[in-house]
Amino acid sequence: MMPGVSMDNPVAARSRGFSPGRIVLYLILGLFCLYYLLPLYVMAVNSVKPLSEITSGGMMSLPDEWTLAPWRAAWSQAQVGVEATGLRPYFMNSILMVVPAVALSTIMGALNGYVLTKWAFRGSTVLFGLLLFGCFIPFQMVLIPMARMLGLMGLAGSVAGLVFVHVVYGIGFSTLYFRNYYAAFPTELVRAAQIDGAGFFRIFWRILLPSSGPIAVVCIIWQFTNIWNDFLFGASFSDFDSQPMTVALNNLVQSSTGVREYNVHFAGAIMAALPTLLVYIVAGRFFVRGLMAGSVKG
Amino acid sequence: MSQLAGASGARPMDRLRDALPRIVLSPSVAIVAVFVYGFILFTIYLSFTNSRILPDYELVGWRNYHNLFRIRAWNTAVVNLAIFGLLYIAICCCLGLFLAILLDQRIRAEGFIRTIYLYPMALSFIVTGVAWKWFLNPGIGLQAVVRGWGFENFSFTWITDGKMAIYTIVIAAVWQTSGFVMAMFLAGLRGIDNEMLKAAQIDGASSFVLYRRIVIPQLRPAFMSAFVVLAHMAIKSYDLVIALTGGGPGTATELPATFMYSYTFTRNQMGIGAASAVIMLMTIAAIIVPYLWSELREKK
Amino acid sequence: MRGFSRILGAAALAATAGMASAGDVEVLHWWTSGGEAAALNVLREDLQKQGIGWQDMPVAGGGGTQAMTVLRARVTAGNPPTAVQMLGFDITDWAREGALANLNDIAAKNGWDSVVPAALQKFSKFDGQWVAVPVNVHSTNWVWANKAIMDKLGISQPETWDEFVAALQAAKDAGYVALAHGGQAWQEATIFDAVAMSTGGPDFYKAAFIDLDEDALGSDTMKTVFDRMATLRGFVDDNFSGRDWNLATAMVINGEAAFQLMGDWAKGEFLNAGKQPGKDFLCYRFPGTQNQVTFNSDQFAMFRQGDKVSPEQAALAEAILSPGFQIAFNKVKGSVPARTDLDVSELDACGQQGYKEFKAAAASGNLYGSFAHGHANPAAVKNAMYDVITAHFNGEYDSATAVKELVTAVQLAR
Amino acid sequence: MGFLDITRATKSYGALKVLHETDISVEEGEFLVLVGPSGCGKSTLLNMIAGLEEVTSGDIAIRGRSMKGVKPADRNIAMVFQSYALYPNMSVRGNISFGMEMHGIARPERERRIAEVAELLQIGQLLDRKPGQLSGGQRQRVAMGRALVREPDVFLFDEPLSNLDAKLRVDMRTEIKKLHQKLGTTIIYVTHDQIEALTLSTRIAVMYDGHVQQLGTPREIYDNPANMFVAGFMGSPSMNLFPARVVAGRDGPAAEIVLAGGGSAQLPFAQGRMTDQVGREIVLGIRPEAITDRDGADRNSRAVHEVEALVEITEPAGSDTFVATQIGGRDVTGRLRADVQVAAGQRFSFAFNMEKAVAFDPRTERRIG
Repeated sequence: MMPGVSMDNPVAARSRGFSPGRIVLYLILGLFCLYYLLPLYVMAVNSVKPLSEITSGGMMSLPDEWTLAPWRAAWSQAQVGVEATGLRPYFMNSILMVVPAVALSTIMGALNGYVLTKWAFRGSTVLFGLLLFGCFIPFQMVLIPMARMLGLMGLAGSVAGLVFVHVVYGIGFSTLYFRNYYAAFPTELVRAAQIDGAGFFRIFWRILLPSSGPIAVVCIIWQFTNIWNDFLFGASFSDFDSQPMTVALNNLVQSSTGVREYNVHFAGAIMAALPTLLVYIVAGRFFVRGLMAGSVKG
Repeated sequence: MSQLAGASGARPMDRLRDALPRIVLSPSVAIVAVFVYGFILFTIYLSFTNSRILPDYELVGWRNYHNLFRIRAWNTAVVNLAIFGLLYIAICCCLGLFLAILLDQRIRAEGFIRTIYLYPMALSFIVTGVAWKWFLNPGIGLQAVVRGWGFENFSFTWITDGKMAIYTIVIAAVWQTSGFVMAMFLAGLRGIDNEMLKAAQIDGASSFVLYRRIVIPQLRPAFMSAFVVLAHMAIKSYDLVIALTGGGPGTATELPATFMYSYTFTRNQMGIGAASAVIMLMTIAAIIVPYLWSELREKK
Repeated sequence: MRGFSRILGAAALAATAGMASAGDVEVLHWWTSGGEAAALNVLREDLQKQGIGWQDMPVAGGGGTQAMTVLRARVTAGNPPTAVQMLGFDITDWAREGALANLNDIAAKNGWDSVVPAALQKFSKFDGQWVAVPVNVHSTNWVWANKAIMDKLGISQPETWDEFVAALQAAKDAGYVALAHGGQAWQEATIFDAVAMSTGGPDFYKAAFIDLDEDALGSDTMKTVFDRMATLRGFVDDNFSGRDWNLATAMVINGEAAFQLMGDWAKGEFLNAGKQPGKDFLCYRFPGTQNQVTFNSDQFAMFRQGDKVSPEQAALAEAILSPGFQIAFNKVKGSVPARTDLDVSELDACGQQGYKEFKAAAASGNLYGSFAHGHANPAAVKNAMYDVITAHFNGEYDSATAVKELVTAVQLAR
Repeated sequence: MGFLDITRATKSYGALKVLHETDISVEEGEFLVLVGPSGCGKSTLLNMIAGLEEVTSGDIAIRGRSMKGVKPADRNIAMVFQSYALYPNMSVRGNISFGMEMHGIARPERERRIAEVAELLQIGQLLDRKPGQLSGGQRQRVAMGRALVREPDVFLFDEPLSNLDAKLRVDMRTEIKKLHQKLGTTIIYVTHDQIEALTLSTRIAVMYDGHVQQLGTPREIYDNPANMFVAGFMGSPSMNLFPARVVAGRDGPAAEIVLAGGGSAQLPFAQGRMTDQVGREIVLGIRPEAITDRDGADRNSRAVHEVEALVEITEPAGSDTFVATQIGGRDVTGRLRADVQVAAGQRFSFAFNMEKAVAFDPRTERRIG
């Protein structure tokens, strides 16, 4: 039993090398890469063209004249409000919102998952079901009552309010992830720690949390993506000084009766997506591992 | 696991300690009680009022529901959700599974390919909607390019065709999430006992039979997770439709989410919007609740 | 209204968390593209000279629907902006909720009643109170034509529907896209607007779209309007679905298409492409509506910030209707000023023509709010009509069905 | 040529050699156990026989037919896995029938064989359950049923009992042995448990570090280990190994040992042994059962010698008492009758049965006598 070597998928192991089947396999995988990359190609290629090339047709072709001006414009010169600030100032707003919201919802999800698996009590499963169902509520529906509640709580138009909203609607999924992950975590370890005299929080902090890396990655990727890309809440519950990136991007892209600078739009669009892309590329390796450890197990 | 046994309630500290798990869970429960279930009740109430631009609390009975079902766009939206939801979930699952199986064949550069498949999930449709719209547009997109290669008869005009436009929504939506589903299935495949695959090999199962009869049935938890994620996405699909077709041509690609938004916010008929939200929630509940019930009960 | 006052009460308790601080105005608008935003910047600088800060709250999308959603949330939260860009019936709706401030003192001081046309006042005032300040007037019944194509095919300005159809046919026969059009509901409605005005005349237009008279809505005239829409559909290329209006304009600019039916904001696209009015492109009223102007007017509705209008809000309102800003803004925006007493020699040819026609129409009672842009009937009715018009244009209904559906849709939406 | 021939088979993963050249010939009906610690290459060898892993060089033949390029399914083998590898989505019946289905065996024949196997293994009442509803022992039976029903040339067992609790493990061990006796099929069985190896096998291959250390019957392996590894690995408690020096004693060669608490003693070798090794440093190996009290010593042995040594610890184990002392700095365990009165700290006279002693070269660790 050679560890790491005997783990081969025997079915796959049989077909290593470059048989015709293998070539077809790579071809198919390559074709799907094209499918997934295509929109990115359209965006990237048009973000380095002058506008005239785009409006005169040829939106799919490579630029005749390469230019980085659209990128510069999207970053710091483009008009997204009365002042030509580009997207730059909004980046910080988004980060100020995303980081606490992701952190809070992840921690709450972890604690909930811990309680629901290791300290389950009568009715806790029902409570979990109720939490989970909350994931399915359409956001358009909660807009007005949420605005009212934020007003009542004095959080209207503040970053804290936005963070709160995202935490509220992030709890369901983060709890789901952690619950499934902790369900597979050996309960004996928790019992042993109890006997050693560790309390509720100490067990969580010292025993479960240190081994929660993979599922935390899944949860963070999920929450980060959703919150960073959210437009509806970001637009509705922010103030003039806390509008997130997506609102600025939307303002850049959607102008009603003005000239549309598609190249700048695409540059801005890619720019706005960079943080999430980065998260996917950096944490992507742990992603499948995390899913494997948590969410796909019954 | 139950709490540590012991003389409960002997001292206040002990009682506090016993209650700790509930105390930790309670903020979430309270939040969800108010911000999900409270809002649902509020919406149900609104659906019986004549609310227009802002909530109004005067009851008008069933009028909004009555009107709702007379609005043609609502029927279109419901039918579209059925078509879209079914196709979207089915295609995502099939494609995700297919790609996961391919990627599970000890592929060189697996990590790289996986990232490519996964990245669309990172982009919002505010971002990619325009790109998709162009790509699908017959005049400048795929059709134009293929015709440019010399295939003059090639035709791809779904987005302009009221009957086919909903399928372009499916294409773009599948593009966005199938990579994520692939990752879930890949994780599921990696979790299957290796000895089982050997056993099947000795039993003489071909790769096809192996996957069909042994591997795929074991991916049930992965299917279920994918279903929850996909169902939730299908129901909430809004940005996608707005960015791609704006609900058109005509009302051909209207979905309940866009309908609800449009009646609540654009048309100032909040009462009808609320009624549509209630119907939609009931539909979701009818599908999700039995699923949650069976999943959660089974684990006991 | 009861509901709203309760919300205000709640908001007062909420200690006005993010309200615009004293000395500042917060403005919610959807003018985010270069020209528009630059135009609005003139206003910002005006106020800054008076020591009033401008807190910018742009939310673009859907011709302002996105901003209206945000507004709904802001007001419900008890955190309304100082001023909000608004169109037509939205102002009336918000005024009815009791959310808007009373600007009568400022209006009296500046004599707005005499310089703003009555057709605009209909939206700026509610129950005899000024609640909003108009920024500009766009007119929507314009035809844009590529002059080179006109010259080549020998088409002169069509004066009637039949001439227009003949001109379209000529362009089509010559291999051009006769009518550049983007398949979005509001664009179709914009055309429908003009066709209805041309077909039925002002009285029919008023009866059908403003008074929502069921006889007019279900009339044979309406069927003719739908028939004419079907005719126009025949001159549109196949790829029109979902196309943005400016891409359609680009088709005219590039010489791919002969005509576009669009509001005066299309001019900005031509100018931006370096084209000159009269030389490279032509603009004229839709055939049969030479004497009418259907308009939409961007206004800034002033939201109540307490019991009385604050000095900053007052200053903002005054600045918006000041002659200097009206000229400066509309020069950039392509629309015409909202007051009739200005010297517009600074505007370009199309602008001057538009202003002259606007004044004439205002004087002769031929100035009508455009239904397609929310200036004839409330949002619910407007959108219900959109549904029918766009469904018919996309071939889901024949004209007779469309007329019937239109009547039903209006019934349902009222 | 035997029934199953492994000739000069090796396995490498790139530069890593996990199985060195191996030759084993198995006769029909034999029960060969491959035993060794984790990572010794035993499972690799089994997988090679099954065809789950390719043979890097050399060959494996069954019934004289080379298995090169023959798919696992076509080798007419069956395998029982450590994790049982039951298909969780199929019923017990489905699990047992699956392999036959894949081999195109008709339904009535399948039914007949399932019934037969169910009868044999007494799992008839479980046929319609899912594996998830079975206990460990039941799963084990099903896994065996799945293999049996194929009526293969060779059964391959990969640590089939290691997931069972101790009691069940002993029961199943007995059953497997009975089954083998009843069916007489050739079995290759991998385990790391030397007791399983000794009890079940007709022959054992002890493996370590990618090499077969010794191949022989259980008795040969037990009594005459080929090297120190085999000696230490097989048997429980394991063989005592301690340093000694061969000296010329009164009656021929003897092993001189250093006792705990100082002093030395001589243990004469049995007649005729180690005669040419005088003066050599060796490692002496004696199993605990050959170190006893005087009355417990083997009466047939003609080479029992007593040495008094300090008792360090006693471990009564019911039927016997294990007593530890030190020789040459190593712990040495003797197995005494239960009723011998002895306590830690006492001196006690141990009887060494030198007929059972073996000697190893301390450097090569090979057997020298």
